[in-house]
This record gives sequence, C-alpha cells and structure tokens, in this order.
Amino acid sequence: MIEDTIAFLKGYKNSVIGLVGLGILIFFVVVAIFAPYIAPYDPHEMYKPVRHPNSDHLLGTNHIGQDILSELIYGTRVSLFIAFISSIIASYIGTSLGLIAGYFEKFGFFFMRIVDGFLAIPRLPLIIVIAAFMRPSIWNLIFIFVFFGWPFTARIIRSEVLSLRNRPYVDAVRMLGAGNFYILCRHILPNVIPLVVVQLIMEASHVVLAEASLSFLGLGDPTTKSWGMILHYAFEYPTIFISDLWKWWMLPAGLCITFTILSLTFIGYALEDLVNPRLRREIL
Amino acid sequence: MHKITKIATYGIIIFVILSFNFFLPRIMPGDPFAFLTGDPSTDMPVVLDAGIKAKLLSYYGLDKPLSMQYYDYIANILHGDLGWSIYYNAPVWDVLRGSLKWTLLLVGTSTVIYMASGIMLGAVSAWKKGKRVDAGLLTFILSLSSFPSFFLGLLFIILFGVDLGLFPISGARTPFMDYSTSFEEIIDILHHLLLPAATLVIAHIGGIYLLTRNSMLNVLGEDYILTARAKGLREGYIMRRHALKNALLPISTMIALIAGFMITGTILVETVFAYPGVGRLLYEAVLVRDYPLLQGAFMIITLLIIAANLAADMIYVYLDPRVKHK
Amino acid sequence: MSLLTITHLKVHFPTQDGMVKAIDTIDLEIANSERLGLIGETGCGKTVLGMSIIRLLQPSTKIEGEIWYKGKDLLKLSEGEMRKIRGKEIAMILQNPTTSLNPVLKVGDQIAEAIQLHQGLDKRAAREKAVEMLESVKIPSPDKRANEYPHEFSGGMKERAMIAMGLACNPSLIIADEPTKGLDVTIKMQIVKLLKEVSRRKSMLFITHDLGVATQICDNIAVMYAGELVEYAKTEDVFKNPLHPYTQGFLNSLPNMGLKPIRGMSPSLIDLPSGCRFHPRCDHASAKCTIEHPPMVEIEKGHSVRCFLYT
Amino acid sequence: MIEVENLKKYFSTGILRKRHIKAVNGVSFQIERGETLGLVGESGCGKTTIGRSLLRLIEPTAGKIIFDGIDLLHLKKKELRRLRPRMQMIFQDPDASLNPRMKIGDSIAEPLKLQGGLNKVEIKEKVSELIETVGLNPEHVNRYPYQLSGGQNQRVVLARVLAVNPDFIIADEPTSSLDVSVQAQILNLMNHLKREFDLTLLFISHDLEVVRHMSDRIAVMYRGKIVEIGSVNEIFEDAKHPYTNTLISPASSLEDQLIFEDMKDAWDSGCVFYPRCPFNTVICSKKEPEMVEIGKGHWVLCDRVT
Repeated sequence: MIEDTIAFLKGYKNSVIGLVGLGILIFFVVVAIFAPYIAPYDPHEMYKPVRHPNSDHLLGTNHIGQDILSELIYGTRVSLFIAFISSIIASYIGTSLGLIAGYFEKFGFFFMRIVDGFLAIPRLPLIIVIAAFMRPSIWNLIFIFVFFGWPFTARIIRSEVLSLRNRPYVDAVRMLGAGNFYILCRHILPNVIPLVVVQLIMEASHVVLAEASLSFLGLGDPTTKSWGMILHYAFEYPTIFISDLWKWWMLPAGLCITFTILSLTFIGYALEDLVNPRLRREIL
Repeated sequence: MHKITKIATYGIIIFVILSFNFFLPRIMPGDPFAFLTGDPSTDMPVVLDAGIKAKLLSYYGLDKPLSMQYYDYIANILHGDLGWSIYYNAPVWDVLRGSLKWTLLLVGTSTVIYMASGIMLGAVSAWKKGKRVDAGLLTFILSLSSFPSFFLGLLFIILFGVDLGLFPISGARTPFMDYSTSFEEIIDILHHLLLPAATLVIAHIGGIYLLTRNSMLNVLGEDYILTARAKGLREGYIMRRHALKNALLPISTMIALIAGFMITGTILVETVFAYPGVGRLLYEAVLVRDYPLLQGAFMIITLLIIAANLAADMIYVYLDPRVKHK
Repeated sequence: MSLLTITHLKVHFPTQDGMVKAIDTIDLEIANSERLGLIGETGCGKTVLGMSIIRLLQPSTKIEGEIWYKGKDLLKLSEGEMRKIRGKEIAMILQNPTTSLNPVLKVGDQIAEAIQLHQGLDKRAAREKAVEMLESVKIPSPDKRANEYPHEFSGGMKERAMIAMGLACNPSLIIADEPTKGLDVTIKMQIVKLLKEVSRRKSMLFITHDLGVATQICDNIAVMYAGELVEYAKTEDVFKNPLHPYTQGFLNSLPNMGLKPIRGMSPSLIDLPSGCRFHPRCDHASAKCTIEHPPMVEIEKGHSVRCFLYT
Repeated sequence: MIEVENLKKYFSTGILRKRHIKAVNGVSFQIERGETLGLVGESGCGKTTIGRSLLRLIEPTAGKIIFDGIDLLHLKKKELRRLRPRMQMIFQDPDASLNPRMKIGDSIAEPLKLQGGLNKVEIKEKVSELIETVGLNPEHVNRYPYQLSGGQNQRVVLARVLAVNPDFIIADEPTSSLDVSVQAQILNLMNHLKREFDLTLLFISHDLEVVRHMSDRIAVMYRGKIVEIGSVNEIFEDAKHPYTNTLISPASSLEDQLIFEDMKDAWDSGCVFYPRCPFNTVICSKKEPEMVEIGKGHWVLCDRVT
C-alpha cells in the first residue's frame, strides 16, 4: 500500500496538468480554511451599496452594501464544503452499492436497471424542480447532490468489479476457503480504490458546477454566501451590463467558479491517466 | 435481450418521472398546494382568481382518494392535458408548444456543431498523441470547458453584445419586427441564435472531446489498426474508416449523460440570453411558482432526453454489426 | 537469388526500465521461393523482426542496419514509398485473427480495400477479386461470406480470411506471424496445408514457436534466442542434427521428445548476459562462454551455428 | 476419490426465447486416489466447464459428484467452504491467478492465514519452505507477480495450492500459456509434487502429447461428451473412437473434407461426432450412441465399435 502510494506520487509528479490543478485547488482550500483571517469584513455587514472599488473595498460593494471581496472569500468555503461533503457521501454510497451489484450478479442486474433509470433522468432540471418545492438550505442541497450523484460511481465501480470477480485469482482465493465478504474487502476493494478517487474528484467538479448553477438561478440557500449567489444578484441588478459593475461584481465570482472546476478537471484528468494507463503495447 | 432491457429501462424512467411529478407537490413539506386550498399564511407570490382556481382544483382533484388522483393524472397526460398554467392563464401544453420549437432549434444546432467538432478534435488529438498539437488542444479545451455555461454566456453578452454591439443580447428574434422576406426572418433568427448556440457549444465540447480522445487512443492500440497499416493504407484513411467507427461505439453509450448535461446547459443559457425556450420557461415557472407549468416543462425535458437515448441506441445498432446479429 | 537480405539489424526500444534490445544483431537472407521458418520462444524478438521488415514499429524505436529488398534498402525508404510496398510487395499476416480483423467492417471490404489501393481496381472489381480470394482460401460460399462481419466467422475461418487478405495483391514475400497459434489441432493442420499451398512459388517468413508446424511448411529454419540467431539449417538438419545446445534443449523439451526441460529461463532483453547469451542455461558452458560472444559460423554448407563447441 | 455421474451443465441465453448451450452433456467418470486422469479435447468442448463444476465454482445443471464419499452437490454453503481447501484448481493463466497488488509471499501465506492455527513466525517458515519446494528463490517473496515470468508465477500458484495440503487438484491447461522449455519444467515439477504429496489429479489440456506424459488414464471429450476413456496405452495404441484417432494423428486424417468449428453447433440429434465422422451411417444421425466397455476400463461412445 505504501509502495503503491509512493509509485503513484512519482507518476503524478510528471503530470504538468495535474500539478497546476493541485496548486489551484490548494490555494482555494487555504482560502476557505482561513477565510475569517483573510476576509477584510464580515460578508453580511452592510456598508454603502454599489460602491466602485476603492481602498476600503477592493472589489467594491454589492446592491445592499456588502463587501464583495469578503463575499468571495467566504463563498469559497460554501462551494468547497458542499462539493466535498456531497461527493464523499455520494462516492461512499456509490462504491458500496457498486461493489455489491458487481459481485452478486442477480441483484446487480435489477439494481443496474434502477441506476440506468436514475442516470437517464436529467439532473439539473430535476434538482430545479425539487429545489422549487423544498426550502433551499445547504443540507437540502447536499442531500439532493448525493441523491443524484451516487449512480455515476455505482455504475463505474460495478463494471470494474464485474471484470475483477471473473479473474482467476478470485476463484483461486475462493477455493482456498475464503468467503464473499473476505474476497470483496481484501481482493476487490483495493483494486477499485483508485477508480473511486478519480470518480470522487469528477463528482466534486460536477457538484461545484451544479451548486453554482442553482444559486445563479436563485435556488440556492439565500442565507449563505456562495459564488453562484453573488452572480445571481449581480445578474438581477438592472444596470449590470451597461456599466462597469460587472468587472468587479461578476467577473471575480465567475472566475472563482471556473478555476475551481478547472483545478478539479485537471486533477481528475491526471489521476485518470495514471489509474488507467492505456497499455502501451510493446511488440515483443 | 438487449432490446428488452432497454425498453424496460425506458419504461421505468417514464414511470418514475411521471410518478415523481405526481407525488412531489403532494408530499413536500409546507403543502405546496396551499396556494390552491387557500391558506393565506404561505408566502406564495401567487394570487389566484376564482376561475383559474376552479380549473386547477378540478384538474388535481385533491378531494378524491390518492389512487384516483393518480389514475386521473395519467389519463390526463395520455390525452395531452398537462393542466392549466397559472401565470399564462392558458393550457400548459399550449404554452410549452410555443417554446419547444426554440429549444429544439437551439439544442439541435449546437448539438450538431459540438458533436462534430468535439469528435473531430478528439480524433486529431489522439492521432497526434504526445505531440504539441495534442497537448495544446487538451489544455485549451479542458480549460475552456471549465467555464460554467451561464458565466460564459454573461461574458459573451458583455463582450459581443454590449461592448462590440455585434449581436442582440436577448430573445430569439427582434420584437415587433415585420420581415419583408422570409430570408430576412431567417437571418434575424440566426443572428439571435449565434451567441447562445456558441455558448452551449463551448461549454459542452470538452466532454465529447475527451471521450473521443480516450476512446480513439484505445482503438489505435488495437491489432486491426496494425493490420490496416500492414495493408499499406494511408494514415488518414485508417483514421476515418478503421478507427473512428470503432471509437464512436463507447461514445454512443454515453449519449444519455451527454444529453443530460446539454439540457442543463440549455436551461442556464436560455435564462441568460432570455431565449424563449422550454428551459427559460422552467426557470420562469420556478420564479412565479407556476407549478403546473413547472411540471409540464420538466416532463417535456425528460421526454426529450429519452428521445436522445433512443436515437443513441439506434446509432449504436447501426455502428456495431455485432448487436444486429445477436 | 536472394529476395530479402537483412544485414546487421539492430532494433532497440526505449522503455522506463531501460533499453530493450529486441534484436541485436541479425543477418539473414530469404531467397526467391524460399520458405524460411523463424523459431523462438516468447520475447525472443521474432515478431519484432517481422515488424521491422515492413516497418510497423513505434516511431520511438531505434533501428540500425540494412534490409535490402529487390535492390532497395527498406529502412531508407520514405513513409510514402514504404506504403507502396506494404500489402503489395510484402504482406504481413498478423497473429491472432480475432483482434486483427476490424469488427465493424465486412470481411469482403477489408480484403477489397487493399486491392483497390494497390491494383487500381474500382470498387466492384476489387470486391469481385476479394470474393475470389476468399474462394482461394477455401471458404465455402465466399460470395455470401464476403458480406459478413468477422464475428460471424469461426476461428479457423478468420485465419483463412487473414491469409486471403495477405495474398490479395499477390505479394512476393509473405510474413506470417504465428498463424496457427491458439487453433485446435485439426484446424491447425488444415491451415498448415493451406499455407503450404498458397506459398508455392513465393517467399515466406514463417514466424512460430511451434517447431512441428514449421517443419511441415519450411525449407530452412532459423532458431532465434534472446535477440539473435543461434542456428540456421535446412529443416531436416535441425531435427536430425541440431548443433546449438539451445536447439537441442528446445527439441528435448517437446512433449513428444521426452519433455526434458532447459533449466532457468530466457534472459530479459534489457539486461542480456555477457558472452554467449545462452551460457547461464547451458550444460556445456565453459569459462570462455561467459566472457566472449560467439560468432555465427557455417559448419557445413547451409548449416550455421553460434557456439564455441564447434570452433 | 472422485466419482462423477451424468454431470450436465447447460448455459442458457436470451430471456424470452431461451436457448440452451449444452456445455457438458451427461458425463460420468471416476478418479482413483493417487491417480491422474487426463481430460483432452478441443477448445469449447466443455472440459473447463467440467473442472469448474467439480469444484462448484459454477453450479452444475444436473448430475452427481461424490468427493471422498461426500455428495458435493448437496452440501450447504458453509460446509462447502470448509471442504474446499481439500480440492484445488490451477488455472491456465498464472499471471492472472495471483492478485497483482499482493506480494508473492503474501499470496502464498494467504491460505495459511485463512485456515488459522499458525502464528506469524510459523507462517513465515512455512512460506519459505513452500517456496523452496516449488523451486523458487527466497528473495522472490517480496516481489510482485508482474516482476516474475509466467513460469515462475505458475510455481507460486503451485506453492499456494500446496499450502492448504489438498487431496485433489484440477489443473486446467496449466502450461498452455508457457513456452515449451518452461512447460517441461512445470510439468516435471507437477509430476514430482504429485508423487511427494500423494495427490490425485485431473489434468485438463488440449495437447494430447502433454496429457500422455502426465496421466494414468485419459478421457477424450467432444462437444460436451466423453467419447472415449481408457488407460494411456489403450488410447494411444488401441483407440477406437474416430475422433480420438483424429487427435492422435491429425495429419493422416486430413481428407479433402474441410472442418470448421461451426460444425459443432450444427448438429443436435444422434451422435455428436456425426458431421465430422468419416465412417458415419444413417443410424448415427438419428440414434444417440451409448458408452460401451470394450476392454477393462476402456469405454467408447460409438455404435460402430460393437
């Protein structure tokens, strides 16, 4: 396991894209953790509304006078928190169910029909519909993202387990008297862990996008400061397009979302490249 | 075997969606039907006049037992009766029909463009794997597709619509305009279409590009590519005829997911550009809490996706001779 | 007269673990109408030799030496010129027909495309020729079969289709890479018979690990070990009078020859042993063998061996 | 030791129109303690299915399997798990038979840990003992399967199998992915281990020569049926079934008739070998032949013999 990790890190070190992604993500994580120390103001505190950037408010203030820079810094917390909590829970559920569905064939067949059904349902429209009926709060959002996130992981893990369980070494271990639980935990799970990690990162980037989209549409938690929320209020502001307001009100928030997704995409790509090395065929 | 499972899956999906549509307002906390039964304590921004209220009450039949309600609901849908829109004060289906064509135009155009260019770029990237072209394309497209579609749309509006004044920033056609020729009308529609379509294309090209690239890389390692080379065929010909068709097989199974993302993007882009499609309608319905319209729009969107899946299945059968014979 | 002459060929692949010396060094000739068997075990470099003749190795491969074919050095040709030789002059039948046929194209079309390209026939004529080719490899109802996809063919039929594809443009040299691998005995014998028939008056490089099959088809046999040739002789001499200890050991380890194994295992091509490459496994190895690399010496006419026992 | 009676395994495909593929279609044989039975046949004839059914890695459709007096098919899951270590299987692809993420030493130690009763030091000792028994070096313990050659990995598999002290081993084409010189090493090692540990063996292979070298008796399979069974001598010197003869000298039986694997599926009544048989008669196409004993322990599935 330790040797695996070292070999893995060595491989990852060679991926420029992966390192760039990791750098950006670390930056955002640090900002999120130390938000209270970095942010100049309490993001809920109200000052003079719609100020242009000045020495007091580096990115000006919004329509009700809150400091936009502080909003952005605290917004990092919300976006990352929702993204990682949802994707960790979704991966956990998806992996467990994927393992079981892949290992026990009959259950798996029916289970996969349900998963296919889930996957064919358009995520965001459904979330919009639910959000319209539910009172939006962070935990409701997380619940929704988990609810619609696990089938992706379940499906991928299942197909991997299917191919693993038919390897001769699984039969061999069974012949040694090992039970199903032992085989699943000791011989199959370790082989799918790398895939789970890739899936978790991908899922996190989906959640960041989904959360931003929902908030942008005004369906996020109105009491928390998220990047999508900032964009929502900016978009609603009457003169946003015909003045310079968008430059400090819209652009930074949009770029924060973009760079978070970018970092996760890059990391995900680099990981996938490592985990699934397409066998470079040597003709020997 | 394959067909039966597929049909069953679609059956399940449609059933789940319909039931979902039916139960959601009925089980949600805070009684969303309060606006009908008239509890004044809710903060619903809806004021109903007596006529509409009567229509809705009879449509939902809230006084009947749940099973009867469900039966009526399914029967109504089968008759094309999706209920009555509160906001537009018109049958939901009539409201939807007007916007459906715009959505189809927008989604259709951008799907064709982003699929074609994504597949092409992905194939080129795989072919030139490890070279500068590949690295450049990969970084560029991955970065570009990290932009959320709505943010990209906002930037386009500011840049091309406001600053440069090249394109209209909202709507599907110029309001109150009399077209002297139908050619003029088409130009106007295309003019309005370009920015939202471009946004959708850019926001979604990444997925298909990456899929094609991966799939193509796998295929290029196959023995039959070597066979083709051993025959003395040209590289370009091998790519087109031997590699691409095989590489598209796994992609066509991902259409469901791709279509899902596409619809999501459409809702956001239509909202940003005030494009009068189904997605925009869905958003509007949320804002004004027009639940019948909301549910109708959602159902139409789901059916669109299922149609996309069906199309994907047919493409798969066309691409893979092995399915036909089994 | 010789059709193909390979001189001082070296093929090295750079990998993460080091340089793989897949071929180091080979000199070989194939005469007109000669059927030469190339025998060796997994990883000895025999497939690489075939691939380097038609130049289908990855671009990162380092190739040295010369491969003369009809007065041209193949290694010096441009990619465009080489394409005109592949399939038309030199055909390669790759191993494993199941993965070597394109699953989404009709078998007839896969044969016809080379004909169309190299012989300038139009689509219909090329197709007719493809059907003829299928008939010549004795596939029943070839007209119907040409319209089928590879998955509708059985293993033996796919191998026949591969052979038809290789022969389609009437090449002067056929390189057949393990065409009988994985086939059942009865099917295998029929493929051998077919290959013997179709290679009449042609030159063929027959790459295999199956000595029994090689003896039935080939005029001469070259034995390869760890990237080089260790013995070259007429087919019957290899059986009657094998000289190199590896050839002897190889023969003795066959199930019908007593199943007496050679100890140890083939060396890694990254880290070749010093001196004679076979010395760690050889019962006759002397001190000299561990230091000095033996040259290939012709013991009698048409029988060469790379071993100090004979010099 | 092992008694198999009328074993059947059908695979079905399709949901609505079920089609059965009769992979094993009524097979009976016995293996005495300490004996090696060779099972030979073409690919797809059902020989692997027999092996896996015997160990209940797949559930047979019908039949009876008695192992050392125990009726295997009526065992409960738990009892089966307890019994399993007494029967072992060696697979065709040694590299795939080992968990790629486990060191060689851990793979060999795994059965010892599963069985319990030994402490860490004892396990370690036992592992190094086994490693030596199969002719590997002690330093191989810390390697991974991908660092070893196919032959070495097959030795590891043998060590792991020996760790549980089995009575009965099924070897399914254990050397068909190996080179001939290595194949000879492994086969000799297996013969040696068999004598030393007093094992009973079912040796499955497509290569008649290999089977001849390894077995006391040979069963020849064709399309889900055993068509001939007898001692090595009887099979090689006095084969009665036309198919056995084809296998023994494939070159001599090459008439002009072409043989395609498809023919295996083409026939459904009468003798399984009818479409390929050079001596077939009209009766053969209609009436299914029955096993006849033509010498002591020499059975043939052909009506023409009697």
